[in-house]
Amino acid sequence: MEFSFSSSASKIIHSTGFFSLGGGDIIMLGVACVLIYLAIWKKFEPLLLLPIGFGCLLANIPMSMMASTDSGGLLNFFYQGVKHEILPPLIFMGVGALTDFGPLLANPATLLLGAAAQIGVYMTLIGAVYLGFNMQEASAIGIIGGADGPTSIFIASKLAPHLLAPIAVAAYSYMSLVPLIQPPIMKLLTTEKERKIKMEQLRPISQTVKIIFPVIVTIVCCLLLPGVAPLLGMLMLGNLFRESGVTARLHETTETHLINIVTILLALAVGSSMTAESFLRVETLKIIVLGLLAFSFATAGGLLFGKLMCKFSGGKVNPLIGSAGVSAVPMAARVSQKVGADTDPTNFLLMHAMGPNVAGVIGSAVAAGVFISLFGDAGAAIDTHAALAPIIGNPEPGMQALATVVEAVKQ
Amino acid sequence: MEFSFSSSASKIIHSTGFFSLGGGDIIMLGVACVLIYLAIWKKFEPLLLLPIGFGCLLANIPMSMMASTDSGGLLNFFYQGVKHEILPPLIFMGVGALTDFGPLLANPATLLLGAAAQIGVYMTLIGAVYLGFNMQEASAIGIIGGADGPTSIFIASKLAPHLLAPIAVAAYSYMSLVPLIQPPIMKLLTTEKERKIKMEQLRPISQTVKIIFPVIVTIVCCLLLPGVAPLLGMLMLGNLFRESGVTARLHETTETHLINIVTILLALAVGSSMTAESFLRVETLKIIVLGLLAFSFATAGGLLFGKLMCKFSGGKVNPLIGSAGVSAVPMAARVSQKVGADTDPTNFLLMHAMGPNVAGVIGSAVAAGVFISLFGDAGAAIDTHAALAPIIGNPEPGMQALATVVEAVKQ
Amino acid sequence: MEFSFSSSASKIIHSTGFFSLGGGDIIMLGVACVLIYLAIWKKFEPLLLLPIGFGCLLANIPMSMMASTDSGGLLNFFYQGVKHEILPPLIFMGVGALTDFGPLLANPATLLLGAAAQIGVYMTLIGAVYLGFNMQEASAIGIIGGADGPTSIFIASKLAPHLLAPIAVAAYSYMSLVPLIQPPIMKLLTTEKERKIKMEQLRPISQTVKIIFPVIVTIVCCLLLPGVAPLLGMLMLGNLFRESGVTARLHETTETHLINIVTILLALAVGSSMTAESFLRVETLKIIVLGLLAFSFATAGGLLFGKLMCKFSGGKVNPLIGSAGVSAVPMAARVSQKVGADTDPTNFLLMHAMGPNVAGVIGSAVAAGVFISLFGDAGAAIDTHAALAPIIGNPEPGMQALATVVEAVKQ
Amino acid sequence: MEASISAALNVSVLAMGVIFTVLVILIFTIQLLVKLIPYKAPPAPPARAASSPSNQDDQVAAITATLASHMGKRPDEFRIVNIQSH
Amino acid sequence: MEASISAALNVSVLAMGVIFTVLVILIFTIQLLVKLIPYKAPPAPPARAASSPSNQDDQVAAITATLASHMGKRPDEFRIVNIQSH
Amino acid sequence: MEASISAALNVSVLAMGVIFTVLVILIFTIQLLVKLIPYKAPPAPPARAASSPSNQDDQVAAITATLASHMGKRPDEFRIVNIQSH
Ligand code: NA
Ligand code: NA
Ligand code: NA
Repeated sequence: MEFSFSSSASKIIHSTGFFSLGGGDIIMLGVACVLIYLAIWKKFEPLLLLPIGFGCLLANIPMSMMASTDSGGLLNFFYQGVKHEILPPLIFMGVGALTDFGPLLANPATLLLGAAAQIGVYMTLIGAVYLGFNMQEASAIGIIGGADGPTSIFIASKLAPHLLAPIAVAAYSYMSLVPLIQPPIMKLLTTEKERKIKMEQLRPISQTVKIIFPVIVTIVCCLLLPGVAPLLGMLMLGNLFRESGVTARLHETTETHLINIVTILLALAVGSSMTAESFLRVETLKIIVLGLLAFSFATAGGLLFGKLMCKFSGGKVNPLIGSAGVSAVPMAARVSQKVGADTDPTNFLLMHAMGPNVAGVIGSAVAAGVFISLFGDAGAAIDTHAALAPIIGNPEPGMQALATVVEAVKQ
Repeated sequence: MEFSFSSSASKIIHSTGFFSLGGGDIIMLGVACVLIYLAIWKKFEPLLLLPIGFGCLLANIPMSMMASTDSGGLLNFFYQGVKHEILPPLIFMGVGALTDFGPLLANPATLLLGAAAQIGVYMTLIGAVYLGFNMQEASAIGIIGGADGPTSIFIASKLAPHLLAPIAVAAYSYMSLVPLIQPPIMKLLTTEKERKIKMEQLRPISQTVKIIFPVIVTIVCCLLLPGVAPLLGMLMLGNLFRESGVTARLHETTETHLINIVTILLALAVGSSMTAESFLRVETLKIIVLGLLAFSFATAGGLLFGKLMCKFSGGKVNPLIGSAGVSAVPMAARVSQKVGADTDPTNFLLMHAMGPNVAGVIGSAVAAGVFISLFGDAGAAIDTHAALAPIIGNPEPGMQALATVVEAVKQ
Repeated sequence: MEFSFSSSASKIIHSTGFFSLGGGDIIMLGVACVLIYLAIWKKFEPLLLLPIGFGCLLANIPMSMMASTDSGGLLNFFYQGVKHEILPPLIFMGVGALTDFGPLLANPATLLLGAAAQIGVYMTLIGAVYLGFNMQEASAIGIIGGADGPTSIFIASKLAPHLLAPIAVAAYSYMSLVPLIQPPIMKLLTTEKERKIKMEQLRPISQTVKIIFPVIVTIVCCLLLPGVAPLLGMLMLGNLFRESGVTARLHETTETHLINIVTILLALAVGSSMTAESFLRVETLKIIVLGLLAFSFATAGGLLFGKLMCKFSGGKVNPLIGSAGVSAVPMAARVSQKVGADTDPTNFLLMHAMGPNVAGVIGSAVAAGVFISLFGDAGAAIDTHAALAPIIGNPEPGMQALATVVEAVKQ
Repeated sequence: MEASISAALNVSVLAMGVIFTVLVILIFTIQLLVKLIPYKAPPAPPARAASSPSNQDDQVAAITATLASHMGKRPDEFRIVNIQSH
Repeated sequence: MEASISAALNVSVLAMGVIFTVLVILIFTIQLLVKLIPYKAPPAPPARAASSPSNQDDQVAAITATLASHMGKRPDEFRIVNIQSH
Repeated sequence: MEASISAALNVSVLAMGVIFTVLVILIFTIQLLVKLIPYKAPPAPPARAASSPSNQDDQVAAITATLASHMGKRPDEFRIVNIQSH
């Protein structure tokens, strides 16, 4: 290496980011700043969108080695946790630790509203196929309608990793926009009389039931749809830490510092996948449009099923709680409360809407499980995953492969 | 891929867990529920047995990819931390941060009670060899008598990884049963007069001694038995964080959120190794019987040595503190206190029993060190471990191996 | 394996550390004890030097498999986080979360003092070259003058990993010695009149500016010097968590338990690299001498530039705040305050010195970026890093390599 | 592989069917559970205070030993009767 | 590869130049920023209390529902008007 | 490899011997340590309050600067004499 003044200066100048800064990079730096702006000043899911935006900022500085695809770069290490589907289940454990399923247990029929809202997933899937996406991609886009961040990231990284960035950003952005997207649809699809319906108070639930519930859900749902075990299992484990009453230490860690650490790693990793190459494509625009569709249809699905339940219950169910079936906890339930109170200030729907709201989380996880059953070719999944495991766990496979090759060559 | 309705439906049905649910899976799901029940309603070491049970539940749902052997599955990733012996030392760092060695320092002779209680390890080892286990397996089973979870998991994963699940479950279960197992043995082996012995108050210990102690223990024990360095070294580092007075931040993290996070990962990993194939064997029954034996002999060993110390000290030592030498901190010390108070309510043995109690932890670690010196063939250990390290740290060995093979083939 | 009494006994004796304890090991155990002593009783950066010393202790117990070079050993796993430059940026995220850039924003000209203090880096670099080190080694040694631990470790592990241990120890030791090293130089280079200068109160800064600042710094500095993105980017992300006001959860975790966990892992890893082979060399002595030189020149550089600013500002700047430009936050700023108050007890320089103090952190990071631009051959860096990533992320390269080889052999 | 709208429709109908099936099974399970284990009002608060006598014993023992150590008396020279947290 | 002192000097001068350049750019950016966005004294504290009406609505709704559940009344039989934290 | 009972016995006796040896060495080390560094009653509490004057200086400086900044005065126009935590 030569260290004359001019050669050193030239080396520094050629290694600046400016030297290889392309138009795409500049646009993506702008996108990163917009995300950071929305997170801080518009309070769009700031816990996620702030580090996602910052990860995007770092990833799009040329030569910084901070894109998810830069082998050996810092954010590439974090990205392994997304790629191998480790981080989303850990986030879900924290979500479970933060969730009270009481309102759902008090009115289990609201699970149907969480199911009905999944129609948004499938309307979007059909729309995505119509726009030219293949079935796996369409499924990953559709899951945006589940209004659930970790589920979207989990499914996208499994079925369509090249679309992870726009899917994650769309999911979190529209979740933040729930208070804007839902009310007009809610007012359009319900009558004033329906919105004024006051619901009966929720009955109290035994602590024992609250403890058994996560175990039952795990057994039932994971037996039926085993692919959802990492997500739903960890959600329910977090909830069991919360409700069991004997694991306060684990509950506290799970709902605070563990979920916070994992959130930082996950969000930076997602942001680092937002490179010009992967994001500035016509597919991203399509996904943004389809995402809005997904949320709207999910809202409508929940509301219409709510009207059905209203009719069948003899007017005891306020259809406004149906829109909370999209997940987006607890934002969507608050919207139900607010739209109800706008019509009649003495109508308190919040706790009633929490039932379908958490049902929406379970519903989306089940929808994810269906996708994994359909597309997550178990064999293929093992192949993909096999990358790390045999190497860490077992030094032999590589040697066996070598031996096989040598045998073949010798003949 | 075809997506006709019937082919899709068939795919979903064939991928349900029910489709490949065997009798063994059902039994293991039952075992998992029993563990969860014991953890929550019987308060059997709930911080460990609850996530172990839940890990077992997930691992035994067919097709869920959550067993420790499912390459690329979520719990397989956590299992690497057990397999590579990373998680037990980290737990031990937290245990050290939580432990006050003051009572031991005030009465160092109680270290002998922690030594005597290790007889349980060796009686069990002999019993296990008698029942047909080989020496490594017998050692791993024997260490259950050390009554110390992380040590048992560390040794089992090193010497007999195929027996990890039953050994870990037996160790934690019997630790919870200490209040049931010990008192009858204690009353059988001591006279009422002995149980009434009141011990002299413990002398206060200089903070400087408390700081130097962990360093001394590390140097002495690890020089004599280097294999125990990961366990004992981290235990003593955690204690140094506690006693040094200058690392309050690290102490707080070590004894709360770090140990909690590691506990969750470790327990899920252990649970995920409880598959029907590895657990539903006659060996498991043998281990459960041997485990009970181990605890009983350890208790008896501590008590009888306590009687010896009583005699030699001219009646100044209450033999009841000997049973606390099994570890199971602080449960065993509480049992000493309670049995003493049952005989004479004015007899306060708790602090006196804390000495042998923490001595038991050191004693078991030393016993583990002896096993590693005897069986942990350093060369073999390096081979096993070499799996991960050269690959992460050095891209060349693989290429060198390739080159070697190619050379060989070419000739 | 034979288990006669004598063969077993011989095995245990041969596996003790005493059996292969060399003179170098004994000296290093002494060094470890000295570090622990300095950390606890002299309060030399105890959060780092205590676990570094303990890691050194464990690494130098023969046969304990705890050196950073022992593949598969516990501390070797932690060392991967240093080697792959994951841990220092995470520490920097915590530092950012703990840092208030307000005083710097109120008086941005103090950034120049942070720049001037970097002269210590380059005087040391020249000195190191003079003493026979090559350019990369000299740069890694020079960065000690940056008075910033994570930056030193980051650069040393990138440019001269074989010198990591003495560089890290020198950096943290001299940072602790700032209150001893700086005052004589400060009194020598300033007049009493200068030291009595009272500075104008800092103007308040808008919260919006505090939020935008970390984003601007990231964009400007990382575009100019992309190699510094992991360090400076994470520093600024941590600060954004602090100032944004919408990510209180992430801020709290980052500045407490996350930085604590990473500190423990990093310090143990650094300590584990202090083996006799790597540490007991004449280079270590040179580095210790050069490190003292580095701090002295950095202090002088800041002071002299402070005198310049004093002159140009018409006597409004007290040159004593210049010495705070070395980083060593907040120690160096406290020294400025103290030396100022020694001359005039009514002179309050602390907040004024905080500006150059945090400027010193940015300055050192920029200096690190220059080194990476000059020496961190991007291609080579990718090669080095490529070790882990393709294997975890992609099963194919190995197979492709195999295929290539097989092709070559077949011909 | 371009997917056809009809395939998408098939998958959608099937998936909604599975989702409703799974959640209906859950509803029935919950209803059964709630019926089998009805809510009972929690016992009166005083019951709770007395619930952990062994723990209190421990505390008494620990405090006694500590006090004894500091006061230079044997533990049996005085007695702690009760601990009240406030 | 032994390095020469002159190379070390070249690198040092260059690096100090780069550092000063980068930090001077930062200084100008900060000065611009501070000029564009001047500090404003924070609004009076009472403003803060009224700042999150929607959250308070939530709290009123939640507390009302909970109270109703415990008191065995329908939520519209009583009304919470305001919540004061103290 | 089936192990023989006699091998197990050998290992057990040896291991118990090693354990007792190691722990007896520890006992002697501790006894030496405790003898060399006897317990001293902690100094009277007022000593502690005065123990960190430099920290307090920092606090005075920081508070003075902050107050000055908020009150619009120069730091030398007033003086903080002491900080008491309560
Ligand atoms: Na949903
Ligand atoms: Na033990
Ligand atoms: Na610096």
